[in-house]
Amino acid sequence: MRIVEIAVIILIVLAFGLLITVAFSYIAPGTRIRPLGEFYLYATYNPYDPIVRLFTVMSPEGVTAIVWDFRGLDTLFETSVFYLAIIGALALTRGLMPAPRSEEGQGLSVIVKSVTKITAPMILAVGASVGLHGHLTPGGGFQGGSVIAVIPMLMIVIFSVLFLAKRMNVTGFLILRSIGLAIIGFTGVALFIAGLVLGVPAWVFQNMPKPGAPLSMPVEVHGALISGTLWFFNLAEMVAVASGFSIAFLILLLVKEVEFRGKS
Amino acid sequence: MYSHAWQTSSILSYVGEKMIPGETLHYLVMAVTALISVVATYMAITEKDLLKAVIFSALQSGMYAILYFLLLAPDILLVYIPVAVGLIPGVLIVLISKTERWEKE
Amino acid sequence: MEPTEFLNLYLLSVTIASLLANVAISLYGVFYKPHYTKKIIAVSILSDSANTIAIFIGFRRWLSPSQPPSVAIATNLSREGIEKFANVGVDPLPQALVLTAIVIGLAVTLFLIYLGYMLYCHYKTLDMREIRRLKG
Amino acid sequence: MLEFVIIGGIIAYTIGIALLSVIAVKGPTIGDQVLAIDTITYFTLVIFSLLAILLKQSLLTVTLIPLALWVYALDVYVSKYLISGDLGA
Amino acid sequence: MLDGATVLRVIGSALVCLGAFAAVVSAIGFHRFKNFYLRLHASTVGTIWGTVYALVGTALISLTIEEFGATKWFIFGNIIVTAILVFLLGSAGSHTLARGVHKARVARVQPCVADKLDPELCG
Amino acid sequence: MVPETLALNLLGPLTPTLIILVFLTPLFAKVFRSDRKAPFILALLGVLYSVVASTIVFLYVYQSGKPLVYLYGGWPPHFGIVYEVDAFNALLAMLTSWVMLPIVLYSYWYSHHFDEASWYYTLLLGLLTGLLGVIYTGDAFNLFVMLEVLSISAYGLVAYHRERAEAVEAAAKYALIGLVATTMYFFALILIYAGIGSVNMALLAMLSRFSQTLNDPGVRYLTLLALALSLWAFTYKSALFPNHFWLPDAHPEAPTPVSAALSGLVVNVGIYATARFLYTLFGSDSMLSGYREAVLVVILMLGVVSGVVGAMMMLLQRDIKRLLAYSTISHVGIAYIGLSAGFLTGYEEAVKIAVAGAITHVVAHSIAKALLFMSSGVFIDATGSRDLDDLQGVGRQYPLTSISMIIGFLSLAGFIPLIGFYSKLLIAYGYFVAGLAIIPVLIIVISAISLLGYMKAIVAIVFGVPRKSVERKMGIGWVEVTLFLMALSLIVLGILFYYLTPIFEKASLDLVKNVGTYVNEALNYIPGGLSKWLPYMR
Repeated sequence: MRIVEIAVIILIVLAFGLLITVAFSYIAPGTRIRPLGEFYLYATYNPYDPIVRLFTVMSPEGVTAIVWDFRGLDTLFETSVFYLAIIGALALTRGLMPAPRSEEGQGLSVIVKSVTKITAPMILAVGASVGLHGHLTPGGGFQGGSVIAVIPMLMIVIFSVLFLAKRMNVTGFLILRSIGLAIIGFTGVALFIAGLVLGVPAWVFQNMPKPGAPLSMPVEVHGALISGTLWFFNLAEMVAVASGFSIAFLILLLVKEVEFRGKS
Repeated sequence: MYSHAWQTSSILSYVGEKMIPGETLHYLVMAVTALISVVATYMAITEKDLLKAVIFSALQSGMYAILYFLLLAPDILLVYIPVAVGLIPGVLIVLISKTERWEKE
Repeated sequence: MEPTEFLNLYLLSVTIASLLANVAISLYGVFYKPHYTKKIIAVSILSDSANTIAIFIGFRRWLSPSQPPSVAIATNLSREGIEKFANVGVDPLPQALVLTAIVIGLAVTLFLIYLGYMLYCHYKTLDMREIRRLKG
Repeated sequence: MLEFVIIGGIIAYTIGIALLSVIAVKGPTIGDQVLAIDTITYFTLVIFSLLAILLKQSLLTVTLIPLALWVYALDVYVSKYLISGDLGA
Repeated sequence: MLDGATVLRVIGSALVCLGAFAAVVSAIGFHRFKNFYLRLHASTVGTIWGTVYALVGTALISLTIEEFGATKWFIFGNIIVTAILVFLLGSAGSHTLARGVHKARVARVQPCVADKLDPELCG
Repeated sequence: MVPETLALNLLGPLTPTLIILVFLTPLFAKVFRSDRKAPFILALLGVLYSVVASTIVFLYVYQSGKPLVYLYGGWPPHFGIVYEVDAFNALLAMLTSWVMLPIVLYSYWYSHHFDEASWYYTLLLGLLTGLLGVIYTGDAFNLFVMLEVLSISAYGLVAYHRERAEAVEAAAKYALIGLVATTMYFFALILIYAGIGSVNMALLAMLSRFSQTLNDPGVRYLTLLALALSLWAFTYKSALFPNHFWLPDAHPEAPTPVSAALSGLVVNVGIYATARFLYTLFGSDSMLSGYREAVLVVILMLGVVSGVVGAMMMLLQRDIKRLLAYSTISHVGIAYIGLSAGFLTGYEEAVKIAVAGAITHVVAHSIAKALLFMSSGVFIDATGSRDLDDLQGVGRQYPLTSISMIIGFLSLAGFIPLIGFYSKLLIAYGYFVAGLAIIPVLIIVISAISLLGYMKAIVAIVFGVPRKSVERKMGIGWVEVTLFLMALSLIVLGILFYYLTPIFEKASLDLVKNVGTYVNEALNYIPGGLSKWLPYMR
């Protein structure tokens, strides 16, 4: 009986919770967070404190600041893991992705199609807003890109693969993604190269000026806060992620059934 | 422009004294959500119909999304929703449609 | 311990106990369920649960009955606003780490799914017991 | 009064979610389950907006739109699978 | 006495209360109705009455809360856009789901009075 | 004397440049419509840069005697990511780059087996990036990310021959459990952050020794759990005994140069990370001191079992690449035996010698195993089969490769002028100093058993009677020369070992003893001294 099993599991969880409450009440979060986290909160946007102002990102968004500046290296390699997974998938399915069939697919009913057509521009606007305000509001490149990626995925499912393939194929998406990621990489080393050229010390992934490394990316453009590299990272990542999601979905849809010659 | 007729001091002053406090409510929704996610996980693991299992895992993802919201992590939620409700179930459904739908005993 | 305080702690404990239960169930699924697709579902639930526990670690309790914790985003950019913000915000570091972990988990899961398709092309089944038998 | 509305609303919608999750788990057909998950998600949207007011966090409402979008995508996947068995056709 | 904020709050609260009522009713309806096509009705009650109205209500309430400061227009915009999206996508989603279920003959119409589209599913 | 600025400016952009090359490789392949040449040139550029950079970094670290710290984004340790390179790191990274160079060269010859070879080079460069990142990084979470970069490339490369069912199945098994393992490592990091409040290695090393708040038993158990979980992940990556099941399937099924990279380099990563965790982060004077010794004893026993099982299984194999894969398991076991000497508290000299032996063993095994896989690839290409019966006598057509292969086998077996002998000698000597004579005996037993396996392969390939006449393929001369140079390096390292001992000793000392320098060098970069930032640390 499934119901009984579920009930037993729930009871176990509740009892275990009681146990934890009594025995290990210090595991539960308290009203203070860890000191490192407090530093990040204090330093993410702080032109005031005399010491911390030397170590600020000038972005009110704590998480995006950590993701792209404090721990920018992590994020560069995180997106490259996604990229390498897609490269691995393309390597697995090499030669197995013919151009889509020539006849137009059925798709879903006309009601869904027209609703999707109406909402697509809204989705694009929302995605761009989520992505490009990543340094001010929740969101960022990945989030915005994944919202935008709804459009190609809905196009595939609601219309057909051919509908999308007329506009963009896997190679096109791959090139878009490579370019986006390369922009991220070059933005990361931009100040370092500038430092080499100008003969000024600079770090890889530097954004704001640091003690001993005075170069800086622009904090504001015409009075609008862009937080240096963060805005460029978000823009490039948005393009890269939107195309990455589309490739990930397309590969498995397009790959044709293959018959390998027996077991070797 | 706005009068303060409805606002005695803060939104929550009334709540804190006379009803279930906001804090407890916050944690209560958290606990209920986490419990539902346990049920969904259990069903997803034991279900024989893989399409249903994918849908259970989508339910579990939705519950985790609520948890992320309650834990005040909107960035994570924005990443998690496309990944766990959008992309992975989609690709899994494609995989199921290309391979097999039923898990044998 | 006051009853309200006990109730709060108990509810938080139930949350974390549920997450641990999810970890346990999904580990069972990874190792003991024979079907490959099921294993993928289980492993994605496993990594999600680990991520949620991570966020839970960085959570902050309500400071007072009228002072909820704040998201890790400053809205008031004045000097006082920033100083207050550091005392009410939740920990952003676990969130950033989890963001990384989610994308990594997505990448590996996707790759597993493609591998599953190639497996099916070879063996015409995804049941790992069958595959072991066919491989001999 | 407002507090009563907010907290009562959250509790009511939580009850709704709990009831619907029974259907989402048990529901005789896949259609029922997906429908229940849909409705759960839409209720979640309301809970989110109410909680944003309760927690005084306006920025949390960014999360509403992607949630609505991707659940729609889930609907579409399942129905496309049911109709044609091939998501790309 | 009756100024803008109060009016907004009263209207918003009324909408949220209506939504909460509809939500519970729709959740109960899911249990009471016998087959998928009837539950579709319950789901639609939950979507339009339970969600869109309540979202509009919370948007109105959020305009009157002073702690949000300048960001109240942000939250208002977000919620209204969400309400519009739910209004469009929720209906379209349940439509396509119903179509899919009917075409794939997953759910039977039971108890049945008539099914003009596909008589075999009846009974 | 290498200037510090040069070393820093080469170290910092190393992994970002490599990953930019990874991003550009498919782009170049598409733009220039060249599937082999353009990607190969990019990969070669990447590996040459890494060779130069890692060598110069090593020279700097060895000469100056203190770790090199690179701050990414200029963030001081603990607030951002740092690369911290001591002699141990630097040696392993230099080894990785230098072994990767012949592998990339060899890939150019090997890539006539591939269609669309650009994906292959992309993944290979990704593998190199991951390897270097894991080894150089001074941040435990960055290690997780780089481990995933490494792993995903490895999964993709193992499944590269997707028309072989075994390859796909091995990759699926490897990737599935690998994802569980890395998730467990992530969980461990979260527990460490919850308990100690940092993910920076230097800071963790300091806090685990000096923090007063950590005397809470709850925190100690939490950290112990974290240590256990992370060690499981690392031993999975390096295929120690109970976690070795994936290796004999995955390594042989990969393309031959990738087998060389996996067996020669990827397993080192697990050994490296285990050493970092058990010596630098949670050393004998840390809060886990009692438990750590127990963990090390367990690892010692697992290493012995691993060595014996690998050697025994080697005897049963008819497949040359599978034989080499089992030999990897055996040698990983021996390296772990040397590494786990840390439980001998009170015998500092013994620990130092045994760990130096383990590091030497890693070096010796990497070069020899890469050489063996690649030379076996030459023979497999000639006959089209991996079975030892079909490979009978094929070595006569390729005398230079045969000689290199014999040298490689002799080094692995531990013959006297080769470096493989000295590594085992050092490990055995370390245990002798501490009075544990059973371990040297076990090492000799493992070597004796595995020698039988090696002899079987040598006899079959070089001295066997050819079943059918095998033609020598054209255009393989430079591949043979490359392999011979690798074999020569084994001999040279062995003969000059007396002069090289200080290097391995320094690496061992940096790992075992000079933790204070490691921590202090990182703390020096915190502006204004530690005390000013103390409110932001626990």
